[in-house]
Amino acid sequence: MSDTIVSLPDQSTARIPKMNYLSKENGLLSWLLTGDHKRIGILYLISITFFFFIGGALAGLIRLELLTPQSDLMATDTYNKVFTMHGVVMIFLFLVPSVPATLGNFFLPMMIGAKDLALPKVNLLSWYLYMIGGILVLVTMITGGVDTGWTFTTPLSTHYVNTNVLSTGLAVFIAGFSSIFTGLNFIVTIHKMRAPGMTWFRLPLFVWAHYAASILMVLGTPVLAIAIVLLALERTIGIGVFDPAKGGDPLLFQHLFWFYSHPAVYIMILPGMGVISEVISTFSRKRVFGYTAVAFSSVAIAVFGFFVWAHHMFIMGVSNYAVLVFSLLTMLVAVPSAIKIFNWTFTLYKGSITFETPMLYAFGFMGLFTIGGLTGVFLGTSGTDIHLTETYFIVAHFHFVMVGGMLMAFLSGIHFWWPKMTGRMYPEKISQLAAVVTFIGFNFTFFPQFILGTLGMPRRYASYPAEFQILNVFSTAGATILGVGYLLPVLYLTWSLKYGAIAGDNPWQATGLEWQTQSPPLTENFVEMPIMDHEAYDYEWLERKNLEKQKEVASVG
Amino acid sequence: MSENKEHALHIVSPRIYVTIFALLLVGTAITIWASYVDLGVLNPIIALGIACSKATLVVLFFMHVKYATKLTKLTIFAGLFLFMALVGMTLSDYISRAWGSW
Amino acid sequence: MSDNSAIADGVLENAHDEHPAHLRHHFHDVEQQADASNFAMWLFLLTEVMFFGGLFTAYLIYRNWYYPAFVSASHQLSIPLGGFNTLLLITSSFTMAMGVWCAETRRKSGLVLCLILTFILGLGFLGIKSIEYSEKIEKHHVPGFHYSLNSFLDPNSDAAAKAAGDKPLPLDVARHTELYFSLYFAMTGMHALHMIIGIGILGFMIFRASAGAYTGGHITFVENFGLYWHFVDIIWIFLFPLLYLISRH
Amino acid sequence: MDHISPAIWQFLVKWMTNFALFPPEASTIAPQMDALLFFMVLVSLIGLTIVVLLITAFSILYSKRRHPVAVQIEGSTLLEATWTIIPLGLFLVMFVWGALIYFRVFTPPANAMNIYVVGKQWMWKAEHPGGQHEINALHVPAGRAVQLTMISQDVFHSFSIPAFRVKREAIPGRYTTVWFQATTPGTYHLFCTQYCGTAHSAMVGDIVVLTPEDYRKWLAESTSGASLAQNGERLFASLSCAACHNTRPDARGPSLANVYGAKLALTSGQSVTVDDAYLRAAILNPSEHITQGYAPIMPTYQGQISEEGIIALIEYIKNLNSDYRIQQTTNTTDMLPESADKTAPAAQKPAVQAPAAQGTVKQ
Repeated sequence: MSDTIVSLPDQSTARIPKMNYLSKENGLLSWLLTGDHKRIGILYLISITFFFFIGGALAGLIRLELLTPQSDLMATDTYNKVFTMHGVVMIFLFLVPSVPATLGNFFLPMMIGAKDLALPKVNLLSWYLYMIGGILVLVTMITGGVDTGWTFTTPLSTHYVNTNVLSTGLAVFIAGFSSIFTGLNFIVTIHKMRAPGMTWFRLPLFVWAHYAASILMVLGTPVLAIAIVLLALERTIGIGVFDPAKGGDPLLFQHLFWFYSHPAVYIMILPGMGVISEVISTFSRKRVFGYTAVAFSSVAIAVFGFFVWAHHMFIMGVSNYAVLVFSLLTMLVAVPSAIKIFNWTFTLYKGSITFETPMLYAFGFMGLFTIGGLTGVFLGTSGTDIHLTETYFIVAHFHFVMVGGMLMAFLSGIHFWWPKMTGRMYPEKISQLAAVVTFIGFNFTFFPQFILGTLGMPRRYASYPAEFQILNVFSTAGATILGVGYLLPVLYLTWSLKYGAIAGDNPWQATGLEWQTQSPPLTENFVEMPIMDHEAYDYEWLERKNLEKQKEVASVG
Repeated sequence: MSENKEHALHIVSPRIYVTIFALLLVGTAITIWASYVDLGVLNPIIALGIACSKATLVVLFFMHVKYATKLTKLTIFAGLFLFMALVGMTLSDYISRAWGSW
Repeated sequence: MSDNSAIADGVLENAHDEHPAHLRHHFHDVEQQADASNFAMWLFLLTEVMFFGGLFTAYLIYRNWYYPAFVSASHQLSIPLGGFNTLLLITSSFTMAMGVWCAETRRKSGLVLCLILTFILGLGFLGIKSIEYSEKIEKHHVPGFHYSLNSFLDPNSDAAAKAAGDKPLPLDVARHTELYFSLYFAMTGMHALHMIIGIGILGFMIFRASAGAYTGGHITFVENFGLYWHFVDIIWIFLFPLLYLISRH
Repeated sequence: MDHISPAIWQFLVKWMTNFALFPPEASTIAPQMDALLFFMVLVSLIGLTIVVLLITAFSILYSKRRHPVAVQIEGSTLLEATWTIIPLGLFLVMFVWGALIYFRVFTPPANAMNIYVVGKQWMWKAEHPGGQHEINALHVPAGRAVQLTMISQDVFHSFSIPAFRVKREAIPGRYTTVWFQATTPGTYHLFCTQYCGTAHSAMVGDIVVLTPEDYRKWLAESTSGASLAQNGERLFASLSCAACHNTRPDARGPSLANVYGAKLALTSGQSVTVDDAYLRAAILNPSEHITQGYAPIMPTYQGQISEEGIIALIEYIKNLNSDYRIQQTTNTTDMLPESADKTAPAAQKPAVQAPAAQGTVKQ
């Protein structure tokens, strides 16, 4: 019995299908004017990777500066700009669109058996909006950056800094509309475009997760938009709504900002959870344990996620009663995440597990997300929040969730669906190595920050007391390893585009509809409209289907 | 498709449109009139009450929601719910701040 | 915010022709296509609701905090103008609804007439709004560096305040009128922006409708635009009492 | 921490502190906070261990090599209910426990001594009732509850003392409070933890906890000559507050003696308890805070007094136990020539902001 499920076609005879979405049309224009969700997914993948490495380079600068207690590599205001740009780039240009706009765009229609998203032009528009936002951020960076922190706290951002707040705000505003349109498109598609037989409870959990995240995108983002509009008016004209001198309340900005930005972390993590559900099921050859619970926990996270935003403001002067309510609600939103973790774990139970790269990343996700989630409870608990908030503890917490969780899930998904997107396999051994390196590097980088935070080291400090240096050195050293871990996939995935083994339709023997068609898929996704006649993750159905196919081949032969 | 197809063009007759239009005009007249009468705390409540009913009329008839699918109704309901949550939960902080520290 | 028109564009695509051959390739049938774009429009309106939600929240907070200032400041608005504008907008909503009916029943000239009426009424609304705005600008009631408290510190110097029988406000109260006007301009400004976008699309639609584009059975675009226009009307239905009708007795 | 064995506590806190893995515990709230923190760490470790063990065990037991064919299991309501309810229960315990601690940190005891803190870009200014000023430092006695009343002059700042496990934002335009009771003399970090602009990371200082005797010595050495209340009195006179807030029968403003802590009926019909926040609001936005029976004639002082000035005034009003001081102020004001009223504030201000005695101020 081999310890892998990879089943590739005979490499001597296998060919990449001549007709596919990549080869259908050629030329730059055919990409820039495409309505094909798969091509737009690829456009997103390229642009997101670009911005990820910009954000990553900025992170590298931050870690370098923090190698020593003094602010010596750069002046403090440069450091402030660097961490602000790191936050803006990573959150609005990488984490929010990462899985939904690339993998979601590419696979959501295929998974539900549709030919495309419901509104292909809007989909393309949202990529252009994303690019305009991204370019604006780059322009901001070149013309002097911005140093408000990605949270744009008033009155600092409105009255006390003289950097490019407006252009950054505009960039975030525009990128926000990109994500609204992506979310809107997904919701319409999931409601209206499902193939015959694809009932709600036959949807892959990836689709459920995207549905939940889309709700958050559609309903949360406009509030951020209006907060930014008011901020811009305050900064340009001085309308006073956030200005205490004129009777405004600066905390109102944070209410509006976090009304989006807390749900935004669920926008970032939910699609990642969707990826993990697919990967864990496929590599343990088993239906996800408690499908309904996992599906509903996604929706529960989306719903509860809207009602906890003030836990970012526990010590900022919100009323103590509000603190109680928001703290309690925060505890409730933690439960669905716990449910998911246990359900994934028990999916392994009595499975038939193999350890390909996507699975390794998924394991990494589960470990790191568990830590990230549990430390979130530390911060949602009003008492301990007093000590831990605004320190490196919070930095470590959200990097565990966002980088340890989301980025691991993203990489897991990229590896999982790479053969489908490109028709070629990546080299297995080196990719497994990259997964392990990433995991190790990540823990080295961010685990010391929990201790730093508990010790009280404040976030966003260019210089810090000397006694914190040892842990900071650890963290910086880890970041170097992490950087290698992220560079490796870029190299071998690019390599595989030309030299990778031909993957065939279904190298992982996965059950999703997207695997039941050729790789790379046709522009229309399916030769004929698929009819869903089985539950999601039905491996027995897949086996029967394969047997039939073999028989067919045999009888023809 | 699981959503039913009752959306398929329910044509609302112009007579209903005219009725609604008239009701909206009457509503506007009443709000303006009511704002000149001193009713104490009732003033804003009446003003908002009339605005809400006018909005409901527009949504139900001009926007055809009365004849729309459950999905459309649910969507609107979800939007309103979250709108109330945004306003209500934010205001709850501001109101309870005035109660003092505990 | 050209986003509305963008959505409309996507939808417009679907409205080209009734012939199934012109059905967008990724839909099964015309029905699914119409359903999907209608649902998308509703979702878009939800985002608009949340967008204005932030403004309404701010308004409610400051109105509670600074009620006396809000009362005096609101007396600077003219109820006849505001009321007339309400009338215009409601009428335009009615003509728009009739326009949709004309499209449903394939009455081309009726549709064109309704759209033109809606267009004119919308322009009329903006015209009156600009009269109101220019008055505010003259009185230095635009928040910011040139904001003037004169009308509130000395109501006798101001016709509107005098007519409303306002008492002079102490400086600390009067200062908060600026917040009222901030919200007034933010809310009506956002609303007017939506009107402008709507009127732009209307102009385009009149042009297309007279070519018979929407009376061939494919009315999704007209329908969706109708939803948008009614939504803008609803926002005004709330703005009018909240901004104009505070304590007039 | 009575319910944990002292030996374990010793290990947890002392040893980890020595190895710079844990901040020192130097306030009464710190052990309480740490108990919850350790409880949460423990729960997290157990949870993490369970997940990791299960994943490892399943990976070994059910690897394809050992277990070639998967057994399809739909789910288990019982199991799922278990891992819904147990985490929920634990989280609720943490919520209640945390809320209790939050309650304690932000409810100062009645006998706490009050120190005012003003945050500005990029320094902390502390104003002691005795008139001692400090910048980026705070001297407090051990064994005595200290309340900080904080405000920011510009942006949000956050006053964080990790060793005390307390932190509170200083907000522009309104007072926030936090309290602590230091237990161990020593010098501890003071950080600004809310990002506040360019020199955010330089907005740090020292919290010096002194024994009561040392503290008394320090107070005596660092006095600036006038107490905070005396500064307030001077300001009270120079702003001509006593023109109305005097004790004459025909006074145009209410008497301020013993007003602090009293319940006031306002013309708006509200009834309020007079505290720092109310006094600040009444000075800056007087028209909305008119005591019943008085005409709304008080002008606003917004833009005319610095935050420190308001603090001095509040401290002065706080200490007005009888009308005697006001009468004296009235007398002083009466003696001033009429024109001096207008020039007085400018002349008096420097006195309010006079630097503290040398040696105590770190510039």
